This record gives sequence, C-alpha cells and structure tokens, in this order.
Amino acid sequence: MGKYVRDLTIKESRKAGSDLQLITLFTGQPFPGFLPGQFLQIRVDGSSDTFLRRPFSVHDYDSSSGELKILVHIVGNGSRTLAAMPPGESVNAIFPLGNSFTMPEKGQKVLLVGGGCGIAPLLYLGRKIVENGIKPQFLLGFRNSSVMPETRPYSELGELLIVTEDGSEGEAGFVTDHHVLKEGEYDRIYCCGPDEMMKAVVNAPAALNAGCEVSLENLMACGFGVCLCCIAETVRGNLCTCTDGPVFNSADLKWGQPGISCG
Amino acid sequence: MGKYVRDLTIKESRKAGSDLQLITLFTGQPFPGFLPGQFLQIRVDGSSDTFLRRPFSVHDYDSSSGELKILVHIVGNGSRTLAAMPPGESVNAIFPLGNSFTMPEKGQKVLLVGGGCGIAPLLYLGRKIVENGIKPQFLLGFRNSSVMPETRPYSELGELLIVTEDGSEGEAGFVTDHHVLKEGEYDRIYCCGPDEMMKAVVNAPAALNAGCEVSLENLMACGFGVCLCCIAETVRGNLCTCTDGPVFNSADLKWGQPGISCG
Amino acid sequence: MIDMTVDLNGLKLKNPVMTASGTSGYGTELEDFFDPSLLGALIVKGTTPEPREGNRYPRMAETASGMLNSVGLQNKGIGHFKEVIYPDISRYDTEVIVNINGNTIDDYLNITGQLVSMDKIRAIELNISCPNVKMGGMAFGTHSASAREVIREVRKAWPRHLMVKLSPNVTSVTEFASIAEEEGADSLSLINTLLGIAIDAEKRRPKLANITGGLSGPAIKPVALRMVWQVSKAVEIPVVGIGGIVSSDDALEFIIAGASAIQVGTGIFLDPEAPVKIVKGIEDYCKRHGFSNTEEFRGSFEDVAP
Amino acid sequence: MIDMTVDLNGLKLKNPVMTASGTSGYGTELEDFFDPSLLGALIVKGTTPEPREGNRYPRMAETASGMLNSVGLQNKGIGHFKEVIYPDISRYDTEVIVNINGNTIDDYLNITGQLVSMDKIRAIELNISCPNVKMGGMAFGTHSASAREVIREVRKAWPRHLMVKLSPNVTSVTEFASIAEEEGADSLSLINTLLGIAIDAEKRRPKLANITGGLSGPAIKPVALRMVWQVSKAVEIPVVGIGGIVSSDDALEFIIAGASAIQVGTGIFLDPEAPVKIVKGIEDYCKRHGFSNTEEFRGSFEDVAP
Ligand SMILES: Cc1cc2nc3c(=O)[nH]c(=O)nc-3n(C[C@H](O)[C@H](O)[C@H](O)COP(=O)(O)OP(=O)(O)OC[C@H]3O[C@@H](n4cnc5c(N)ncnc54)[C@H](O)[C@@H]3O)c2cc1C
Ligand SMILES: Cc1cc2nc3c(=O)[nH]c(=O)nc-3n(C[C@H](O)[C@H](O)[C@H](O)COP(=O)(O)OP(=O)(O)OC[C@H]3O[C@@H](n4cnc5c(N)ncnc54)[C@H](O)[C@@H]3O)c2cc1C
Ligand SMILES: Cc1cc2nc3c(=O)[nH]c(=O)nc-3n(C[C@H](O)[C@H](O)[C@H](O)COP(=O)(O)O)c2cc1C
Ligand SMILES: Cc1cc2nc3c(=O)[nH]c(=O)nc-3n(C[C@H](O)[C@H](O)[C@H](O)COP(=O)(O)O)c2cc1C
Ligand code: FES
Ligand code: FES
Repeated sequence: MGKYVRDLTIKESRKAGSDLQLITLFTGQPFPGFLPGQFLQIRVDGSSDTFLRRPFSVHDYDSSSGELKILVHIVGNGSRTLAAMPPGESVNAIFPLGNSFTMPEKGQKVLLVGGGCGIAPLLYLGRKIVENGIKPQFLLGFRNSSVMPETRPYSELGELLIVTEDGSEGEAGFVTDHHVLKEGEYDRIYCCGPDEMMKAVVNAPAALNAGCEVSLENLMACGFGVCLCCIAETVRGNLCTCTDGPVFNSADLKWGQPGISCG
Repeated sequence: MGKYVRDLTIKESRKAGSDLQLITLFTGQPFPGFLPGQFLQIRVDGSSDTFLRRPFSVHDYDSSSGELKILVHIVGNGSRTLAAMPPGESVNAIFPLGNSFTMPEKGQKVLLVGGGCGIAPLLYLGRKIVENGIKPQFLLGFRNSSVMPETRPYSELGELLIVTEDGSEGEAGFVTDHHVLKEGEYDRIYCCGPDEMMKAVVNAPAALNAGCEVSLENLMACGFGVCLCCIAETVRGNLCTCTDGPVFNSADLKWGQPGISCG
Repeated sequence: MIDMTVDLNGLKLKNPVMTASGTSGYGTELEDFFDPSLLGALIVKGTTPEPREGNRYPRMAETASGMLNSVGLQNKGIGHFKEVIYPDISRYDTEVIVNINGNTIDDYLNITGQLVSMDKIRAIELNISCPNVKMGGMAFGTHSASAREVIREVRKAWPRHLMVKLSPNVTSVTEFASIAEEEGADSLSLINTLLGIAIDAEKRRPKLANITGGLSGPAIKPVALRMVWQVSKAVEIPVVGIGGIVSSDDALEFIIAGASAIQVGTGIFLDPEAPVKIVKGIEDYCKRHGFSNTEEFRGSFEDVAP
Repeated sequence: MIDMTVDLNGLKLKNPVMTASGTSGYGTELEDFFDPSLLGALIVKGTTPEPREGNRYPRMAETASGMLNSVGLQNKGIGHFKEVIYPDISRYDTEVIVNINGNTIDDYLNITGQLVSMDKIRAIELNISCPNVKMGGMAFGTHSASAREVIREVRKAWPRHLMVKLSPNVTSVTEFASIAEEEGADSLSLINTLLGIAIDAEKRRPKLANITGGLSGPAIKPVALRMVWQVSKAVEIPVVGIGGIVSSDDALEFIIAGASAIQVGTGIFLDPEAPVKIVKGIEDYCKRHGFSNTEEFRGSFEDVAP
C-alpha cells in the first residue's frame, strides 16, 4: 500500500473533554483511504522537545468528504502543541501507517473495549464493523466523566457501556469489573488502552473463547518500519508495532514487555 | 541598573517594508525606562534553531504609555517567527541591556547615519536628542525604496536625507557618497549599519572633527555580560558589546575584526 | 550541467547521498516514498552472521534535537539477507552496501565470506562502532589494536570496496582513521552515534531498557562535522560524513568540511523523502554557486578566513 | 522540611545548584537578576596567571539545541581577581570556587599558590578540559600521564577542596576520573564541552574564527548524563553534573544518575533566573516525592527496572 507525506489542513479543532482535543483534518487529494486501526505520523513543529513525529490513530474518516478525525490526549509537548493549533493551519503527516483490525464475520458477536487514552481507534473500527452489517457493543472506561469525550458517536453505532473509576458516569470501577467481561459471550474482542487494562481484558472470562485483538501504542521513531525501535515481543520474535502492528492478536504477544502500551 | 526578565505582550505588529516588521510591545509594570542605544534580549520560542535569545534595539519607547517599539529585519528563523507572532501573544525579554549613546551638548550639530539593518536604534536616539533641545539630521541609506520603513517618524524629528542604491527614493548611491558626509560639519555623528558602511562613515571627511559613536550588532549568547562571546576588539582590549557596548566611540575600535556588525 | 557523480576511491556513485545503516531497513521500505535508485547508495541495516532479536523495549528516547536508540542490531542474519533480501534489492540501479557486524573477528569474516559471492554488493561498511551491543561493536572501534586486527582480517577477505565506520566515542578519531587507512580501507564513514542515556525524573528510571543508547540527529552535527574535518585532513582516502543531516544545507556543510559523500540517518524518520530532497538541494546549490561538481568545493572552508 | 544542603566530601553547600564556569562571569553580573548567595556555589570564570584576550571574534555559533563557543579563557588574570574581584565577592554568603587554567603545570601552581591566601575560596575547580586553547587545557584532560601530573602537583599545593573538571572528549571518562581520585581530588565535575565545529554553507567558511569550539546546551545532555552515571559508579568521591541543564527536571536527572550537585551553564543565557528556579524545582520535587534530602534518591535510577 502506498504511503503519503502530505500537509493536512486543520478544518476544526475543539475540546472534547479535559485534556482531550478532537481535530478534523482535511486529507485533500484522493488516496486509497484508511483501514480501521491505522495511524498517521504527524510532525509537530515548533519545539526541540518534539523532534520526532507523533503517532495518532484514525479516530474517524469520511472518504466522501475527505475528512479525518483524530482524538488527541494531551500528555506532553507534542500533543499540547497540536491541540493548540488553530483551524486553517496545517500539519505534515505520513499516512496511512500500520496494519488493521480483522473484520468480524457476519453474525459474530463483537465487543470493543477501550480505556482512557486507548479509545481513539475504536470509533472508526466500530463504524467499519457496522458497515459490515454487525452491531457492536462498546465498553469504554475512564477515570471520571470529565475526561470522557462525547459518547453519542459510539451509541449511534452500537450499544454503549460506560465505566468510570469514580462512578461519575455509568458503572463505577474498572472496565474489567464490568459484568460483560465476566459473563458475556463474544466471538471477537477488540481492545485498546493501558497495558494493564489490555492484559486484564484478554484474560477475562468473556475473552476465553473469543479472538482478541489489541492495538499497541509503543514508542516510535519512524512509524514506517525502518528503525526497529517500536518492537513488540511476540511468540514469533520481535515484531514492529508500526508495520506488523499496531494491531496484534493477543495470543501472539508475550506481555512481559515493560510499558507495552499507552498506560 | 537593574535588569528585568518579563513577558511582554505584543500590542501591534505590522509590516513596515519588505522583510521589515514593526512590533509594539507593552512593557507593563514600571521600570526605569530605556536609554537610547539600549536593547532587549528576546526569547523566540518554538524552534531548535532559535535556541538562544535574539537581541533587538529599542526603536522607540513611550514611558507614559509603556509602549516599546522594535523594528525587526527578517533575516532568519528567529526574526521570522517573531515577525509572524500575532498581537495578544507575549514574548519573554530581558531588558534594558547595554550602554547608550552619549547625548550631544546644547548647540552641537548632530548627524545620525543609518544603513539597512542598522536604522532601528536611531529613531529613539533622535527623539532623545530632540528632547535635549537639538534638531538632528538623519542620513538613511537603503538598497531600494521597498525595503524602507515609514520615514515620517524621522522627518518629524529632524531633517531627513535618504539615499538608495538604485535611486528609487532620495539620492542614488551609498550613504557615504552623500555630500553631507563629504562637506558637512558636525560635532557628533552617530552611526549604525553594516560594517563596511560604518567604517566608511567614521573615515569620511565630515567625521574628521566630529566625535563618532557607532552601535555594533555582534553575535551574542547571553546579552548581559557573562559569556564573553560578543567582544569587540578595541584599543583597550577586548570589550563586551553587550555591556561595554553596543555603542562604542569609533576611535576605540580596531575595525580589523571580521564581521564586526550586522552587515 | 551539474555532474552529481562521486568517485569514492573507485566506487562510482551517481550522487553523494546515501542512507545510513539502521535507519532505512533494506531500502525496500523507502519505495513507498521514492525510488531508491535515485540515491548514490543504500546502506542496509547492520547485519550479523546469526539472526538477532536486539535489545529489549523501550529502545528509543527522544532528546533535545536528537534521539537515543538501543536497537542493538536486530536483524535476520546474513543467511536471510542472502536468500530473501539480496535477490530483491539486486534490481536497484544504485550501489547497495552492507553494514557488517560481529562479536568476534570470525563473525566479521563469516559474513564477509558470504558477501563475496554476491556480485551486486560492490562495497561493505565495516561497523566497528555500534554502541548498543555488549560484545564486538564499539569495543573494536575504541581500542586501537582490535580495530587494526579486524580491519586487517576483513581487508584480506574482501576484494571490493571496504568502507570502515568509525566511532565518535574516542579521544582521537584520527588515530582510528589512520589505522583504517594503513590497513587498506578504501574509505571511511563517520560518525556513528555518541553514547548517551536518558532518564525519566518522575519515575526515576532510565528511558531505555538497555540504559545506554546511541545519540543521533541534529544535536550531534557539530561533533560530526568536527570529526569529518579532522579525519579528511588526516587521511588520503575519501570520507563519508554522517551525523544530524536533515537538509541539503547540512549535507553541504559536511562536503565543505571535507566529506566526499554523506549519509542520512535520523533525518529519514523526520522526513522519509529527505534523501531525495537533499540530492536536489545539493544540485541547486551547485547551480547557484557555479560549481559543476561537489569536488570543486569539497573541504573548501579553510580557504576563506572567517 | 526539606534539607537542601549537600556535603560535597567536606565542602558544605546550602543546596546542590552552582553556576558553571565561564557562564556567569564572577557571579556579580547575576545580581541584576537574583541574590547569588541563594545558590549552592558560584564557580567563577576560567582564570589564568596572566590576563588573556581569548580567541578572535566570532566566538559563538548557535547549533540545534546548543551552541559552540570559542571564547578561549578571556580573563583579566589572577592578579586582577585578587585585587578587584575577590574583595567584592567575599561578601557572598555562599561558596565561591575558582576555575583554574594554565598552559603549563607551573601556571596551575602559580595560580593555586596565590589562591591559598584567599580564605574565602574554599575550593578550586581544576580545569583540564578547556577545548579552546592551543596549549594546556584539554591537552591535559585527554592525556592520562599529563592529567595525573597536573592533578598531583596542584593537590600538593592546595590544602582545601579540590574539584577536577573532566573532558568528555575521551574514550574512557572513568579512566580520568580514577586518575583524579587516585591523586587525591575531593570531587569531580563533568562534563566540559564537546569539541565541535559549525560551517556557513553559503559562505563556505567556519562560523567561529577559531574554527573549533566547545558544544554546550541541551544537545549534550544525554552524553553528560551517561558520563556522570559511569563516573559516579567508578569512583567514591562525589560527582558534580554539568551539561545541558536548563530546568529542575534536567538537574534531577543528573542527581538520579549519581551526581551530588549540578552546575548550570548555557541555561543561564536562556534564562538568567534559571539557577534559582532550579533550586526551587528540586525542593518541590522532594516535597512531592516525600524526600527530605536529595541524597535519598541520588543514583537511584538503577534500583528500578525500566
Ligand atoms: C500507533 C499509535 C497510535 C496512537 N494513537 C493515539 C491517538 O489516537 N490519540 C492519542 O492521544 N495518542 C495516541 N498515541 C499516543 C501518542 O502518540 C502519544 O501520546 C504522543 O506521541 C505523545 O507526545 P507528546 O509530545 O505529547 O508527549 P511526550 O512529551 O513525548 O510524552 C509525554 C509522556 O507520554 C509518554 N508517551 C509518549 N508517547 C507514548 C506512547 N506512544 N506510548 C506510551 N507513552 C507515551 C512519554 O513517555 C511521557 O511520559 C498513539 C501512539 C501510537 C504508537
Ligand atoms: C545589540 C544588538 C541590537 C540589534 N538590534 C536589532 C534591531 O533592532 N533590529 C533587527 O532587525 N536586528 C537587530 N539586531 C540583529 C538581530 O539580533 C539579528 O538579526 C537576529 O538575532 C537574527 O536572528 P534570526 O534567528 O532571524 O537569524 P539567524 O538565523 O540567527 O541568522 C540569519 C543570518 O543573520 C546573521 N546574523 C544573525 N545575528 C546576527 C548579528 N547579531 N549580527 C550579524 N549577523 C547576524 C547570521 O549569521 C545568519 O547569516 C541587533 C543585534 C544586536 C547585537
Ligand atoms: C535507530 C538507529 C539504528 C541504527 N543502526 C545502525 C546499524 O545497524 N549499523 C550502523 O553502523 N549504524 C547504525 N546507526 C547509526 C546511524 O547509521 C548513524 O551513524 C547515526 O545515527 C548518526 O547519523 P544521524 O544523526 O543522521 O542519524 C543507527 C542509528 C539509528 C538512529
Ligand atoms: C561561553 C562559555 C564559556 C565557558 N568557559 C569555561 C571556562 O572558562 N572554564 C570551564 O571549565 N568551562 C567553561 N565552559 C564550560 C561550562 O562550564 C560547562 O562545562 C559546559 O558549557 C557544559 O554545560 P552547559 O551545557 O550547561 O553549558 C564554558 C562554556 C561556555 C558556553
Ligand atoms: S517506529 Fe520505526 S520501525 Fe516502527
Ligand atoms: S553576549 Fe555574553 S558577554 Fe556579551
């Protein structure tokens, strides 16, 4: 699949929760589009601390309008600078990068689990699943309601279950406490979030008989497979998160790795 | 004299000629004010190429309103970034820095010569000279009329003579070709501009019996006398342009120094 | 007309721009962005006799205008290269140079021996400067007797162009340059990364699993330029400049300091199209300044008083 | 209550923050911004027996996240220091440490001899690592026998705290650290600048009149941290960390790597108030993490697996 290095114009940028910014980028000239789970490497100019590009997942994409959404958690200099850029300015991006989630087959029961920083890719994944004729369930966990993005886009696609640590919205606790992970029956579970959460999810009773795919957010230097910095330790050896991933079958991962993902 | 490290707010910023930006900064809380010839060290964030602060002269200052003007020639990354900053943003500055021009005595005949990038400090100097009851003459030289700033502020203070290399405004040629430098008689000549120009001015016939002061724009790391990077070679040894200068008596300078100033 | 070719002591390059080892995979990954045949040469990732998994994650940390990496020569071994990669990249209309590594001299000889039969490979880059492996690597490149020995043995075993890649983590880079020249190296490339560490103050732990890593990027350019300048004055063989090159201005600075050619490393991560842009930028510079070939201003910066 | 004091092998500091030599003049220049007595120590500019004019202009060039300087020890000599500076700075309620330099061992002894009578000076920093002078300087700090000799002789002549400032331009910084320890140094400070050059590609000339200069600033922090870590593991005497410190996070990283105290150099140019802000930032960190003294987490980063 070809890759593009392009200046994308910021069409809209708005606060989507505390420390959360929803940015709409215009992708311009045609290109083959994005698969769910893919990401972009965005150059954030203007600081010696953001020397390398920053990876961000496709949060949503509309091929007819060419509008791409990214959901940015503000955690450091790069994300802060990006979130503060006004509409009209442009950012340089390399895309589309990475593999993608495997689409479920007709009639399968599907759960999408996201925690905190890991929810970004799940909206676009949900949309593609719906386009495939399946209504997914979303289980999203947050520290509290203030850090939550708008939930309507999710509930429009499928059933939405919310968990917050302080109970300020939905059930109180961690996503892994939710009964669907204990008693639910699924064919496929897709998961993205902090390391500990993903580990717990793929080991939950509900995941026992399901195919589980997780999306990793390993530190990256290049994002297109040339530096070998972003490896995930797998049963097939060290694989690149940026080209062999970011989506991995949970059974392939060794999980012993320190700081495997965004947590 | 105390020095201040403060965030100054950009009140206004407008194009003042090609590659020339006039920026009005608000100095805020009271401080002793500026002497003519003094400068500020301005931090231009946002690029690893503008790691150090950038020195800019006081172009004009109104102590009653606290408004300070700097005239920025866009020559590289730092000046470009500064010139592009919108009103409302602030820049961190250290000020006031450097010595100052010596005020002429009552009744003295005074010429202010500026070339290209060196005209910035002459407006404020002219204003102070006028406040001292003397009407100065300005001799300003430019490549052509498009790179000239607005001339009214100068002509309001004194007689204004313009020279452009291509004759697009005023006389054609170099400032040093102007007859006032050949035949004029002055008690004091103040000069700021490219190295070669300053050298020629202080050696012009009109300068023979005048006290000449020049303002240097040596490369600086600190701007407040601690690094010893900015030295000017003088008959009294190497002196700091940032504390012993930027204004020097031309007779003290050795002039053998490579790239002594902004040219 | 600008003649962009470079004669690197017999190795003819169509232009002075190469990719640096470990920063462009096998070159094939770049095809998504441009035709690798447009470059002067491709230097493929550090290759060892046996497959290696490299060091543990995290392997990279960002630093001011630079980055640390502790990849540690992850690669699938020379066998995989021979069977899978070589047939594929032989189609490139440019030089493919293999960066060779080992724990022991025998390792280096093993890999050299296998490369001899691969006709497309006109040159090897002998890496005695990898800071990220416990054995071999920088240990060879920072100890003069070992450096001499490994270069001598590889020289005997390798009939074509031998480029030796020097470590900057030494007191005297010219000492190692001279050793390489004496032992018959055809060219030198420098610099490899500077050994560094990064620390997370909040967590009070190293940012790299391996603790130390190699510093690359614009941060190291002044050191790289200095070493290239020193070495190109100290030896007769051509020097290939590496370190912090992200633009054609950077590349030109290395040529002005004395380099015959240059390699782009970390710059590729910032902009995968950087190598071709640099080729173009050098050509434009030649035009603008009236040079017909880079050789006309190579090492010229001492001709002019500052 | 946070106890910010540091016991540097007998030299008591009120906090771990010092100014680096050559970047704060004689300390008096900082009075415009803050009271120098708030710092752990002031290290005054490199002083030689005779007055020196230093190298020619231009002496500085900006680089990515750093700068090169080729000041070359411009100073008015120890005589001027004794008569004019010393009486003035004796009023500071903090340690004043003199950075001493020379072309020959006799030069170092001359200046040491004169400092003995200045009671206020409880410590000297023996600089064997200045890259900007033709004779002496780094020549001592990159050659082990010379380093040993100059340290030995100065040690004999100086009864109070002896801090030795090491050069990073060596293959093994621990070798020089051990030599200094063996010869009786009370503490070590590192790193001095990395030797580098900068080139103006358009003009094809060096940016510094001296061609080479010393690289400082955030660009070099990873190398400095690595060397501080290596040295603090290799010797028993305390280490003072220097290199690219502009914030309290940077300072903390050096302490976590093993430094007992730190010096702020180029950081002062960016923000003259940086040293006092760093003192405050370290104090806040201690509070936040429940430490009562920096010694509690010094060198701690290897306790935790990354
Ligand atoms: C494939 C992929 C997809 C991603 N998608 C998104 C997304 O859609 N939305 C989003 O907000 N973020 C996403 N991330 C994470 C995002 O790239 C980082 O948060 C961002 O690079 C941080 O940059 P910064 O300059 O703001 O923070 P820095 O100043 O660089 O870092 C701040 C803190 O965050 C940590 N950190 C930085 N990057 C990562 C990372 N990749 N993993 C774990 N910790 C990190 C640092 O160690 C540090 O503690 C994704 C990462 C990957 C690899
Ligand atoms: C005391 C003093 C007062 C000054 N006052 C003004 C002023 O009022 N208005 C104004 O426009 N400029 C003034 N300057 C010059 C100004 O500081 C520089 O033009 C500016 O720092 C350039 O920054 P940059 O990042 O845009 O350019 P850079 O990218 O740093 O440099 C671009 C080019 O300009 C050259 N250059 C940079 N700084 C200088 C310098 N100081 N002298 C000579 N060449 C230089 C560089 O070598 C390079 O070739 C003054 C300088 C000094 C020392
Ligand atoms: C991620 C990474 C991997 C590298 N791997 C190798 C390698 O395998 N062999 C080698 O000789 N150099 C390797 N290097 C060093 C580069 O080839 C180059 O010498 C160094 O990065 C300096 O150049 P730069 O600043 O342009 O990156 C690697 C560098 C990086 C950043
Ligand atoms: C302009 C300048 C002058 C310096 N002069 C001296 C000196 O006289 N003696 C010395 O030991 N180090 C000198 N140094 C080195 C600093 O003390 C310090 O070791 C180095 O700059 C690294 O620290 P930094 O990155 O915080 O600047 C000088 C550094 C600079 C930038
Ligand atoms: S980030 Fe470079 S290979 Fe994955
Ligand atoms: S710029 Fe530092 S002393 Fe003048």
